[in-house]
Amino acid sequence: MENLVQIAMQNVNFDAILPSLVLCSFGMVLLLMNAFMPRGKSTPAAWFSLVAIVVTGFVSLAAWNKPEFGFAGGVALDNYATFFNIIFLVAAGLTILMSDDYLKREGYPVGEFYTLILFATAGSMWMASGTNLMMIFLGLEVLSVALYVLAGFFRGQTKSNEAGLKYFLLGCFSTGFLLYGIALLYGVTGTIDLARMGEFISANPGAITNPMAVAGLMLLSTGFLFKIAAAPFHMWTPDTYQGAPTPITAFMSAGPKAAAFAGFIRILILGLGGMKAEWTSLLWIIAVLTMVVGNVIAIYQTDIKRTLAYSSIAHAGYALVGIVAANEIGVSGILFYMLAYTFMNLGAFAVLVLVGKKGEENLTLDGFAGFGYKRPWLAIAMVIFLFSLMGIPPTAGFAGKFYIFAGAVKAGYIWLAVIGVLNSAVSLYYYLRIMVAMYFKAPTEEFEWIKMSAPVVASIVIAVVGVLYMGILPGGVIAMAKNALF
Amino acid sequence: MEILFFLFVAFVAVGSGIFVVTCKNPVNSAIALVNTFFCLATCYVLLDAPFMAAIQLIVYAGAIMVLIIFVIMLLNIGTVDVVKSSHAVAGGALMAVLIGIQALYMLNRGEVANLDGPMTESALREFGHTELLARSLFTEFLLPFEVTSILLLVAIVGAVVLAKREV
Amino acid sequence: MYDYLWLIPFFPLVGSIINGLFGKKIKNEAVIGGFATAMIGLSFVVSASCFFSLLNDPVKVHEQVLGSWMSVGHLQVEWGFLLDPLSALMIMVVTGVGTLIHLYSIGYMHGEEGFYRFFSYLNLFCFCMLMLVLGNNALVMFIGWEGVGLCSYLLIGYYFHKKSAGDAAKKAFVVNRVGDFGFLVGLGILFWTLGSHGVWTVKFTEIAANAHLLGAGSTVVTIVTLCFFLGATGKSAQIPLYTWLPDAMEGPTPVSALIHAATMVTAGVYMIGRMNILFAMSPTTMLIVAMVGAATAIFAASIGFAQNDIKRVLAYSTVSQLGFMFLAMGVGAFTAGIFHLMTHAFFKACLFLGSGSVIHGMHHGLHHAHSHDDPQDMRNMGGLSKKMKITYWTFLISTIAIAGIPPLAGFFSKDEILWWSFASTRGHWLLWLTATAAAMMTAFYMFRLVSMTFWGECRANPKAKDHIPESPWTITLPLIILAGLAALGGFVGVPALLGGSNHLATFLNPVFGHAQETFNLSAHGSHATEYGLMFFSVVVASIGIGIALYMYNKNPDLPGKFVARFPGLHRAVFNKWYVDEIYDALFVNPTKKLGTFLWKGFDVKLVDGVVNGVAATVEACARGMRYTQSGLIASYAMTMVIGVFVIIAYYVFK
Amino acid sequence: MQNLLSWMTFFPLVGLAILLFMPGAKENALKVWTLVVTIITFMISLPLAFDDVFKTSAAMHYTEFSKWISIGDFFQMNYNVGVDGISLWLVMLTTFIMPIAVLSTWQAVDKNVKGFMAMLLLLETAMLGAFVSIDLFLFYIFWELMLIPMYFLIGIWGGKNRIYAAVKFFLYTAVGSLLMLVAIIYVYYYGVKTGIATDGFSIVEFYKLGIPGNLQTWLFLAFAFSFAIKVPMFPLHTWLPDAHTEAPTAGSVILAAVLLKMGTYGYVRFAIPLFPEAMQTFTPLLATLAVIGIIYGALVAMMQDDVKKLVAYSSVSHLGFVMLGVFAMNLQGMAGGMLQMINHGISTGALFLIVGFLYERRHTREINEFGGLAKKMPIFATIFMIMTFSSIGLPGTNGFVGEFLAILGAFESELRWYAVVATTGVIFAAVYMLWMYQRVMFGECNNPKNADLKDLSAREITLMVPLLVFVFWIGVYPNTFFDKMNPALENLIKQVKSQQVAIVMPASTGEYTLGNPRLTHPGMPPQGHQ
Amino acid sequence: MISVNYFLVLSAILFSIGVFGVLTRKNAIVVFMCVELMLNAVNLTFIALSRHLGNMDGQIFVFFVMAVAAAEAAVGLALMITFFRNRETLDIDDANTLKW
Repeated sequence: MENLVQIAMQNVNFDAILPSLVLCSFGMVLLLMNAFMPRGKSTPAAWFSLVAIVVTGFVSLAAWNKPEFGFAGGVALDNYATFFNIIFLVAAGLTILMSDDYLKREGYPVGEFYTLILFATAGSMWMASGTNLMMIFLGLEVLSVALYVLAGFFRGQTKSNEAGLKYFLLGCFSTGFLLYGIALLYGVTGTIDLARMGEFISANPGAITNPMAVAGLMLLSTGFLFKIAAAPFHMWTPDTYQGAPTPITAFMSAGPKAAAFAGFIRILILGLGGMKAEWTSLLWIIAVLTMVVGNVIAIYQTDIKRTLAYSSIAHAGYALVGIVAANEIGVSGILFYMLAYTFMNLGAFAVLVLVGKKGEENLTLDGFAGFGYKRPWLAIAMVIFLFSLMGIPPTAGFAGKFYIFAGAVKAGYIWLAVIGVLNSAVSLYYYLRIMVAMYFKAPTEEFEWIKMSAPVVASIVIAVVGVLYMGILPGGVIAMAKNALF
Repeated sequence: MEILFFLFVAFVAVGSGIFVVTCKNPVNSAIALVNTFFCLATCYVLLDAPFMAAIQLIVYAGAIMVLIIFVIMLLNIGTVDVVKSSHAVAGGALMAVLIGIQALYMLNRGEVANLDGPMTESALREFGHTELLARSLFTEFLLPFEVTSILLLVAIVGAVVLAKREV
Repeated sequence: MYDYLWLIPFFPLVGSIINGLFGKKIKNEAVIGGFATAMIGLSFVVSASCFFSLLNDPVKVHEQVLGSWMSVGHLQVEWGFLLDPLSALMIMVVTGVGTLIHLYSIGYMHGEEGFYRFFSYLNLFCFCMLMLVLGNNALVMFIGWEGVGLCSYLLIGYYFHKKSAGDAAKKAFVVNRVGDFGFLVGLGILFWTLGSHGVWTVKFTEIAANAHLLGAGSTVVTIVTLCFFLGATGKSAQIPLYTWLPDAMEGPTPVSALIHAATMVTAGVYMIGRMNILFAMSPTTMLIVAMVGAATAIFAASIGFAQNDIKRVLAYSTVSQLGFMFLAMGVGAFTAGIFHLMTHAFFKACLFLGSGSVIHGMHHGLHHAHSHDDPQDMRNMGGLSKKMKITYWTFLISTIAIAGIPPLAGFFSKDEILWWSFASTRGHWLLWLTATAAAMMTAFYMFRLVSMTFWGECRANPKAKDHIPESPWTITLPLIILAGLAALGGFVGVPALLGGSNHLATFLNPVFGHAQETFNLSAHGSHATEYGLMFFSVVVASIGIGIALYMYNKNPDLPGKFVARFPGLHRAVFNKWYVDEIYDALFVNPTKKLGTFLWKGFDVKLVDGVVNGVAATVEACARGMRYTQSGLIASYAMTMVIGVFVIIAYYVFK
Repeated sequence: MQNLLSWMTFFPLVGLAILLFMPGAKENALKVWTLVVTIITFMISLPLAFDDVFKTSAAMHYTEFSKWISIGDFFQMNYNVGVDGISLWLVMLTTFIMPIAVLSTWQAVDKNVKGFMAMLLLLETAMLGAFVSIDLFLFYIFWELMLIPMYFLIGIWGGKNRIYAAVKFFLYTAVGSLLMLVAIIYVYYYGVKTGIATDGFSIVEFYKLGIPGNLQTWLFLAFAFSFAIKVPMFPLHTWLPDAHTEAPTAGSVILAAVLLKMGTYGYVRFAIPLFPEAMQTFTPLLATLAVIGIIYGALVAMMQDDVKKLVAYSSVSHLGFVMLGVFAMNLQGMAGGMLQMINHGISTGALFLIVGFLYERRHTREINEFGGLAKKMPIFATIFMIMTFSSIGLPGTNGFVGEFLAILGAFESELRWYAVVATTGVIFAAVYMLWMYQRVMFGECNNPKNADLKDLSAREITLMVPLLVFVFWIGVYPNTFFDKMNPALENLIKQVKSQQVAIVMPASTGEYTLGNPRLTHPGMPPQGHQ
Repeated sequence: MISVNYFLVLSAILFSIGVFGVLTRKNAIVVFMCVELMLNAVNLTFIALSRHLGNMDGQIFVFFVMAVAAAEAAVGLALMITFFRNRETLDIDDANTLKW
């Protein structure tokens, strides 16, 4: 028996999971705390989780350039994982900042909300640092389960219920495909460890043409494409994003998406690098389809949350371009882009939090009419986020898109880049429409504007700073992203 | 002999699977599903995985299905007619068949790796399936095991948050 | 002396600027008018001194360069002036006639609103005209060339509140621009063809010196000269671009005299004279020039028959006389052309000013009678010889001069043209015949004009009749001087045949001699022929006068009968052969239609249609695709399954 | 001054930062401050105009270089700015026109003045940045940045149909520039791959790339498309009338004076020298479009009822001359094109100001609403007249020099047939401008609404005077500009020609017809005349 | 021993039956049960492959899949309960307020 424990402990390396460990610990303490806090008081929980995020942030950053591996090669806290961890933490942190007021306003001041965000973030971290399919799968599930709950968190609101239910059913459904894919890959390669899988494929070139392997790859991709909301597996996104509580929509569009990319990229490059030809050609088409679907449908939306949902689909498409490029610049471009997107999208949603009122009827384009004059500073921030989403310099969105398309061009996918930029041109239209409403139209009716609250404003400021910093001086971050490649 | 037994089990599994998806009454579906789980558990046994068979029965048939039936009963939706329009069914059937054909084709043409892992006949005989599983679980897959606890915690918290009535 | 060349255009420029900027403040007409006149007068003084220096100077070509204008690679353009006999003659004419007309204007424009504006424009015009004639390169000339067009525009549009004035001004400028188009194209082609021989220049002296590089008679020379000729037709109102000139009579009369008779319209002739070597190199162009000139001469004269507006008759007469000048240039009689230019400046200016004086008087009378009759309509005149004696006599002298009766100026210049058109190496008897016919017609319509205006009974409003005064001295003095010049000006160019030594030809020889010698441009014929032709032309002119006297003096009802006999012909002539209408139908309206089509049809419908169409298509796609998002979980799942199926089908079955 | 270009470029941004914290209600203070900032920017830029180094040297001057984003072999983008004879005058034009534009807003803008001024300042930085960037990536950033303020200027302070115009403007230009972005990236990687360009996106290094012909074709197309939209060249011009018509006066002025120049400047600076071979291939096409633009713009302008739209279409025509001159690829044409850019900036800018004056007084721009204004507003009439003739290209004014040289350049090059057609543009220019002038200013003043129009105020005259000065300055002594432009242009032409495929010249026969290619040996013996 | 292929075929069939159910059933719980059927089919694949490869990884995976399924069931059923509370129905076709 001691033998077994010894063997078990040999594999243990807490440093390799330290960030998620810290986060989970905080999460559990918070859970206990919630039990003893009076109901209806969620502010302490928010601050506590914010502390958790900050502490974890330091812990994560401390791991930069000090890669740790452990658990029989199951996890790797390399720079890649750390970079994504930062993204998750930023996403979670900004979400928490913008949530508290919102929850109170909507009547759900529940501390568990933050617990779930912390656990979801931890799940994301496992996805980013997992180096076998099992870790990645479990991370994905922790994340997903938390998100199912969070999407349906406003249990009294029909929209929220519906969002949660749709996300849940379709998520489970896609999990089925994902698992089937994993099973097939397991069958073909005899392992679920990505490194060994990669070795097997390079040692047995026959695997590349093996229908089972190809089918496994495709099914696995399906599962991840569902999570990153790529067409044609994107259908849940608009509905869920629209129905979910606004901060959660923000969170979902940034953190989990980044997590899915983290896992997906690691699987594709580390485990299935030998099948690059297959997955690049698949993702080429998917990327185009995603960009087109996202951008085109977004044109016809009037609900801003839904518009941003479609925009997030489109952005997933841009990021996929980076995977197709599958070179240093493309992939580090994705890393950069994910961080940039986190800032700009969360910023935009934070503004939405301050625009919407209870029940969120205010999130239509008409509701934005005259916003620029009522809330000039907020509107400027929104404009910055929108320009960043459009990819207009000097914002982070431009820099990110630039790196990704640069990767595509470098890899020779000129047409993909061209389609990408044309899509961004289409996207301009609906972003501009929001600005049209904000500035070029007089308010149609008087809305009761929500009072600014410090944490939300803080989140907006952080996002603005992030967007501008990464837009004007992207060098530091892109250098990090480059170092983060495994 | 074994193969005949397998075929019988498979037949029952498929049959009750079809029953799951065609029964109008969710309760009947649920019971058919439990039946399928039993058949699968039998298959696990045939595959020298008795421990998995046990958990299959305990976790799936025991816990999950009970939960499901409980919810069905709780919500009292047993008699709701839930049949879709015929062309939706036809479409679903078509796609399912197509997916099935694809899967079969892929399995037919595909090659499964031929490796010799630690789970040999002798190892099974020496340590038994459970110990082999445990060795793997608590050495190589220790972390996933722990992560599962967080997963379940999340599920519990989530379920509680969602299902309780007041804030 | 030549160092002060720049002062010649400078004075009027100063006058223009000062009057333009401060005239409104000054208000005092005497100061404004006096200043402007003084400026051009100073200019005349400088011109005269330059001219006389040149007369006695063995070196006939002087250049003064003020500085560089454009310096771009091998295009070097200078602000440079060229004084040679040709330009010396021209500046004399321009400043001389200009001064007189300035003086005249003080009286004529008395009391007009925007008096200062008028003088500013007039000075500006003189400046431009002097730039035109003095420029030592094609671009400085072009400044003047377009500048006079601008001033013409401004002055025609002087009464801008009248729509007809605005239209006429615009028409003048635009038609001139058509000519300028030719000028520019010609210049462009000349520049690069000469440049391709290594001579990149726009300077006249260098062009003249290197013209041989292009090859005499070569296509390119023909094209270049034709382009320049197009420019000339625009500026000098030749067929097909003459239509603006009659309309230009909307301007005040002094303007008509200065710009649309004496100076600006002769710019084309001057330009051909300037580039005589190029034109001489292309017989084809020369022939075309001569033909266009002859045709214009007779065509415009014919229109002159039936006009009732005193200024319009003179305008068509100008067109016709310009035709003579072009005919001269076309047959190689450069000197004769310039000679006629000069004499024409005298008598036509006098005629216009005289008509101005008449109009001034009529206006005065009609104003007194509170009548709204047109003071320019000859049908309201008649018998004015008794009321306006000076005007009458000066007018008559000029009329005889234009009719070509010896020994007045017009006889010598016109006769030389006729002689050359008959006897020149580039001439043809048909040209001569046409020109002679035109001369006869000139005599006819001019005497018709005199007859209708000054002789017979006064047909004006009875109340106005007795209140038509003679004009003040500022008006009559210029008339007298110009009439004197019209009478005597011809003696500078008395042909050898008549015992003269043709001073003008000698004087201009440095400019034209080279081309005429090189390309053998000369008129040869026996003395008998020359005498015969001379006699014939005088006879013909006399016949014209006779017919006019017969029809309008002796039998005043004859014209009416004639009109009744040939109503169609009369209507056609009266309506100027419908040329304006034809142009409208051929060019103006189609262009407008095209513009409208391009805007409404092409721009808005097609281009914007495509642009908006793309947007609409995307939006339609968006609308369509939006409905795939049905909100139904089953259909979402279905989409996913189809996606999976297609992907696997493609990758596994491929 | 050290870092003059940076100071100049970013000073408006500094002003903007301060502006943002000024109270929004004190409109005059905001306007004065913006005016001060733009004037100081102009002052900062003045030493450039007086620096004689441009007369002798074609190289970049006042260069500043610092690494911006530099990640080893991975990616390198630099802050790399400089000025040479090509960009010098465009920079000056920008700094010069900005105070005028600001001054023009004094009474025109009453809504959200702070925002308006902020946008103007941001726009100035973007424009200056684009002109001084000699790093392609940096250029692109400023290029795109320009869209933002312009979009708001049109959209917020524009006319009735402003939203359509603003969105159209934005989309049109962005589509083009996005394609260019792909091409920029490609060029960069080409440089990296061949090892020729080692210094990021430095265009000086890109000039040496020698990209193979077929590649050049595509890259050139991407660049050319983007710039053609901005110019705007026929048939990509339809955003312009809309944008101009709807934009507020200051916006129109800047749009016409500077923004459109970005397109032509882009050709001169980037598209042509980077892809000389492709340029050669496409010269006929682009020259054709330029010529069509000249005629087309003029014809359409002729029929407009709206003064502003008329001027907008006239821009299409004018910029056609610029393009023709540029594609002539010789010094005359290039210099003419470059000068025409400045001319257009001054004349058309002034015309937009003039239209603005009218609009401020009458709140309409319909030509039919006016008539006979010359009597009411003599000073206005005079200035309008001068600007009209400058736009027509009357010799002695700026318009002539540019147009003439552009045409002359075309005559010298292979484009001489185009030049002939283009020259007809001078006729049409007279037609539409004079017709418009006549309808607005001449005739009886019948419309009672025009009865008490006031003549220009001192402020309005003040802002026109500098423009008038330059109208005549350039018309009379353009050498001030050519002197500093020519070395750089000569160098550019030499460099482009050296990279183009040599044209095989047919043997000379002595007979020169229009069809013959230009013969360049100056030492040919003169042919004796027959 | 029975060839692994039999099990794989069986699991493929069950999987497609599950897919069919998801596509055609309207009751959320039944849909979820069909998903469970799919997961179980995959589980069978895992175990069969695990046996074939002589490698425990597959079985461990199934172990975790079961845990996941349990977690999903808990959360999913809670979601359905809340949905039912608000809508008085579990028909997924009624969950269509969010669309387009």
